[in-house]
Amino acid sequence: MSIEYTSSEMMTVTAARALENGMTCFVGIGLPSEAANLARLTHAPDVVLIYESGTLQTKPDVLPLSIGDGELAESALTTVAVPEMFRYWLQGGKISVGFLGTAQIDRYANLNTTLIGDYHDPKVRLPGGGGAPEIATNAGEVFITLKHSKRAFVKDVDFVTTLGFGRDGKGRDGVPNIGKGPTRVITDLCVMKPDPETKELTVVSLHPGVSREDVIEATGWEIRFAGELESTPEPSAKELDILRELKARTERQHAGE
Amino acid sequence: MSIEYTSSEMMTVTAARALENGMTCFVGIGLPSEAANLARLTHAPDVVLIYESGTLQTKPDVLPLSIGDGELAESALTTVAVPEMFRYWLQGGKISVGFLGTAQIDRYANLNTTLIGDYHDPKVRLPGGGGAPEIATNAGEVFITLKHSKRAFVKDVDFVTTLGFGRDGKGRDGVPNIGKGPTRVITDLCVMKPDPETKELTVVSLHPGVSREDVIEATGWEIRFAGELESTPEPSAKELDILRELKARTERQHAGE
Amino acid sequence: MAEFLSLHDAVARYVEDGATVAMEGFTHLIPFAAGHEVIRQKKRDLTLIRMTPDLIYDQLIGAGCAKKVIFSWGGNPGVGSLHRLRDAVEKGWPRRIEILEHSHAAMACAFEAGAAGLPLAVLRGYVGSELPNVNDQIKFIECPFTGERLAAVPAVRPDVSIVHAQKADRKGNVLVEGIVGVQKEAVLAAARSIVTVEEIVEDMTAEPDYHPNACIIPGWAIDAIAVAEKGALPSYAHGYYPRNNRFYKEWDAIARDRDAFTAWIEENVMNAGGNA
Amino acid sequence: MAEFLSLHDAVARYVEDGATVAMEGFTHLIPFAAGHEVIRQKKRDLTLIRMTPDLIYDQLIGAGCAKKVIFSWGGNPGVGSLHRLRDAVEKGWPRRIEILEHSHAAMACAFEAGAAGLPLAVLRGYVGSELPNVNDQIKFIECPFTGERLAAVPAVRPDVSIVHAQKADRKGNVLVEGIVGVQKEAVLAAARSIVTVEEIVEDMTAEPDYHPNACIIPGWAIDAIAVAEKGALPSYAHGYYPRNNRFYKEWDAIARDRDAFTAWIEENVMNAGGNA
Repeated sequence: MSIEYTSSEMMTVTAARALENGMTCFVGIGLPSEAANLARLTHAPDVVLIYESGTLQTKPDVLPLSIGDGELAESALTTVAVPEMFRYWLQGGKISVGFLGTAQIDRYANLNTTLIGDYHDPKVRLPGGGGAPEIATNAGEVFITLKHSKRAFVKDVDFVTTLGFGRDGKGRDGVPNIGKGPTRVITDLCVMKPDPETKELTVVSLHPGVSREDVIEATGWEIRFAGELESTPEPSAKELDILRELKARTERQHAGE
Repeated sequence: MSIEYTSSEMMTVTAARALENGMTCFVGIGLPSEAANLARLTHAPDVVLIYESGTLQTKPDVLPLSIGDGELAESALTTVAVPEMFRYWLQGGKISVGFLGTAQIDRYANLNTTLIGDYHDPKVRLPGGGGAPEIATNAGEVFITLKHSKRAFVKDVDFVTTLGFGRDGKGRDGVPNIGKGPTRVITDLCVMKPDPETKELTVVSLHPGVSREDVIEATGWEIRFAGELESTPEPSAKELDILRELKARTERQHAGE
Repeated sequence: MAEFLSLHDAVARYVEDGATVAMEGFTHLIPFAAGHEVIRQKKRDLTLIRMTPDLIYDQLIGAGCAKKVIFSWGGNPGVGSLHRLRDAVEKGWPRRIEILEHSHAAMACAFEAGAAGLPLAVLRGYVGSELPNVNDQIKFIECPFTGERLAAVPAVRPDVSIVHAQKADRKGNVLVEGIVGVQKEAVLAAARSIVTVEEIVEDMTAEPDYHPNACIIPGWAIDAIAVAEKGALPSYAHGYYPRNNRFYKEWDAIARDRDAFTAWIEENVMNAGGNA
Repeated sequence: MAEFLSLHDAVARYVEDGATVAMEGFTHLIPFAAGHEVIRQKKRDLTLIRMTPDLIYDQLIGAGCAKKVIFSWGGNPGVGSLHRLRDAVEKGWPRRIEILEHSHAAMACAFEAGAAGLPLAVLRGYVGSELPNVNDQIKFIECPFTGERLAAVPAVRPDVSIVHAQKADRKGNVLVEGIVGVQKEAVLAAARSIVTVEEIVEDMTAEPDYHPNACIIPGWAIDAIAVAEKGALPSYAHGYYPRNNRFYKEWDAIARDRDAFTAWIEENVMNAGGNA
């Protein structure tokens, strides 16, 4: 292929492709927001984007820096109070997919955004749970996107802020009214899915130019690979154009006061 | 006095006078609504009228026929959803007085708007509780207004739809977060208040031209009279004018399609 | 995703015999046209939920559509009783119906809980009322923080909710304005929903009276939209037409008498095609 | 009943040392001017409640006003950490603070419950999360109808809530528009409330953009109103001015360093009179 792209762009495009037209997506800030808006601007014009700030069905022209930027309200179908957002729209079962980032993730796709170290004597204090704990259980399914590194992909998270499949992979078993949980994790190296039985995250697709060793080296546990390992399709020129324009627009806007 | 007025007008004017400027009043339809709007148009221009349809601080030009007439929304400060009305405004403790009518009332000011006779084989099926059960307990205090008759004023109501002071007068004792309950009952014959000790309704004021016997005859229990029985002040010409204009405007409007 | 259907087709597809149906509209925007369509299609054994059953449920009950009514205030507002409801409860005509009654606060909270996907609503309610004696769906729980006794009622989760609204746009987004009642909650709480509207506009957000916090239900949260012009009459539609108070008063005489009622239904509903 | 006060007087009267204070605004309409006034008046030992403590709470914490923070997401949105919050939690500078953390869903429900006068909020939450292990205010109850295990958290009931809004009218009625967050809930849940506004208009219902279902908090539900033009900067006010994203990014460097932070507070808050 003659198209050049970065591993970040590969990640964002792959994450965007996970969203389908007509899905209602509860969007986390940062990488998920970038991917969700790329999806909306490319193959999924009718994907419904919902931000926890209460903005329903929003179509921002630039990426929001915060979860409640003015752009989100101005381009929304309507904006509701935050309690309503969490009660009627998320807990009420109207969200097909929650799209999350995280600081740490473990082999059972549990997410830690609370802290590194011990809770009462933290090495690093992280921002906390935010919307994630209930997005992860009340949305129909969950997509996760983050950069691959040994610091982020750990065998056991220091703290389960947000349920993937629990510390033993059985955290959702027998729980009533709970979503399917994480169905895919998209990184800058690969795509992972939970094993249908054990729920352990398994690499199902490697991005072009990425080797098994690259993934093994960037993962903090003995990562497994699917029997039939796929190669992630490359970004198209159109996807890259739209993504780059989106990011350039965003940068220009956020640089101003 | 040379001013002529009916006993209904006497009742409405007396009920209106119970409301003070600055009170927030949760208004029941019918007689309470008439009295509350008369208060607003006379001595209490800043009384805040709230109807369970969600209309906050409404100033209807004509009396509503239903609790949710267009007039109420059009003259309101804002209109909120019905769950919000009951949760934030009533249960949230923002209402100083609930103003209620009733079909039956007993000596402890319990109200019955459910049915006459036995619940499972009713003689007369009434409309039901509506907002009253929680208005009576969540508002700071309750005013009640209805026409005096033996059918309405019974020793024991057939059914306690709405708590006054319970079947033994002790229904509010020790209940946390509960309002004072009925503090006055205004009829076309007199004003009653609960005895400070027993909570039994006691006549504290007779309307002009009404005798003790009139009240006794129209009450279904051995009604007590306060030691110092007052005479209810008569309506003023201004109050009567405004009330009559209000009713005339209302009639004209409701007669049209 | 909202599909644009005729009112006939929407009711035929989503209102099944035996279903639990909520037709909401707190005095305002009552879905009369849809109710009449339910009567015309002779739906039976419905459990009808509504905070304030007024004329529309009186008509459905008198026409024999209901087996049970869940409500909190059943009357002809400002006029008097619902005679068809009373006749069914007191005399079993045209059939005996079961009733389950709440207070408004509890019903409103139950709709809210239904929209919020919860199994129950918790409220400071029913204190000293005898309604819990006759409604086994009212329970009490203890607050684990304060020990306070609070009422609990099951969430309302209808099979289908039907509401009327001012307008929808081409994407099926619906605006409800003025007295919004529990309509949004009814739609969100239901497995299926039908919304009748006065008119269809191109794009809700491009309307001249668009407001960023307007009560708009997105098209993807609705199943069917049907145009029913004046579909709330004799109730009213804020910004479109006023309430026909005279009809509400006239209804008292019509509904008092079984024959008068039956004749009225025949003439104004059964033989009115889709125009009633 | 809302009284019109200067921001100085409102804070002096209603924010007492040791009070529980909620300053709300979900990214939008953050009451920075009021927060700075609290810092200037050297309020101490505050329990600060806020779903998303961002720069304003970083400043209050760094200035030594807080003894405890109750929150659900504490970061500089899109930028990174709150360094003053981290320094207080990790190193105890300028004093050790206690934290109590929730999820957004729980905090939002807790504000809602506070506004609704309830002692608790019930939600389907915290399933599988370890937050209940470190927050003893998270309990679980059993639904009396379905047996489902549901989370319960205490309602938020601050001593005083402070929010910023677009405008108030002469009667003290306040309009909040755009991303309304939990501001209305914060005001209604609190024993006392201060609302800062961009401007005062004559009569809210006569404004050209008046809307029947606008988010308006009546004057009689508010204690004090203070005009604070641009009072939400560097956050924004829908319809008035945009967010100063650049400052949010610059804050990262300022807050990383104790001295830089202290100098910034001196210059921009302590010595800025009522203008910061």
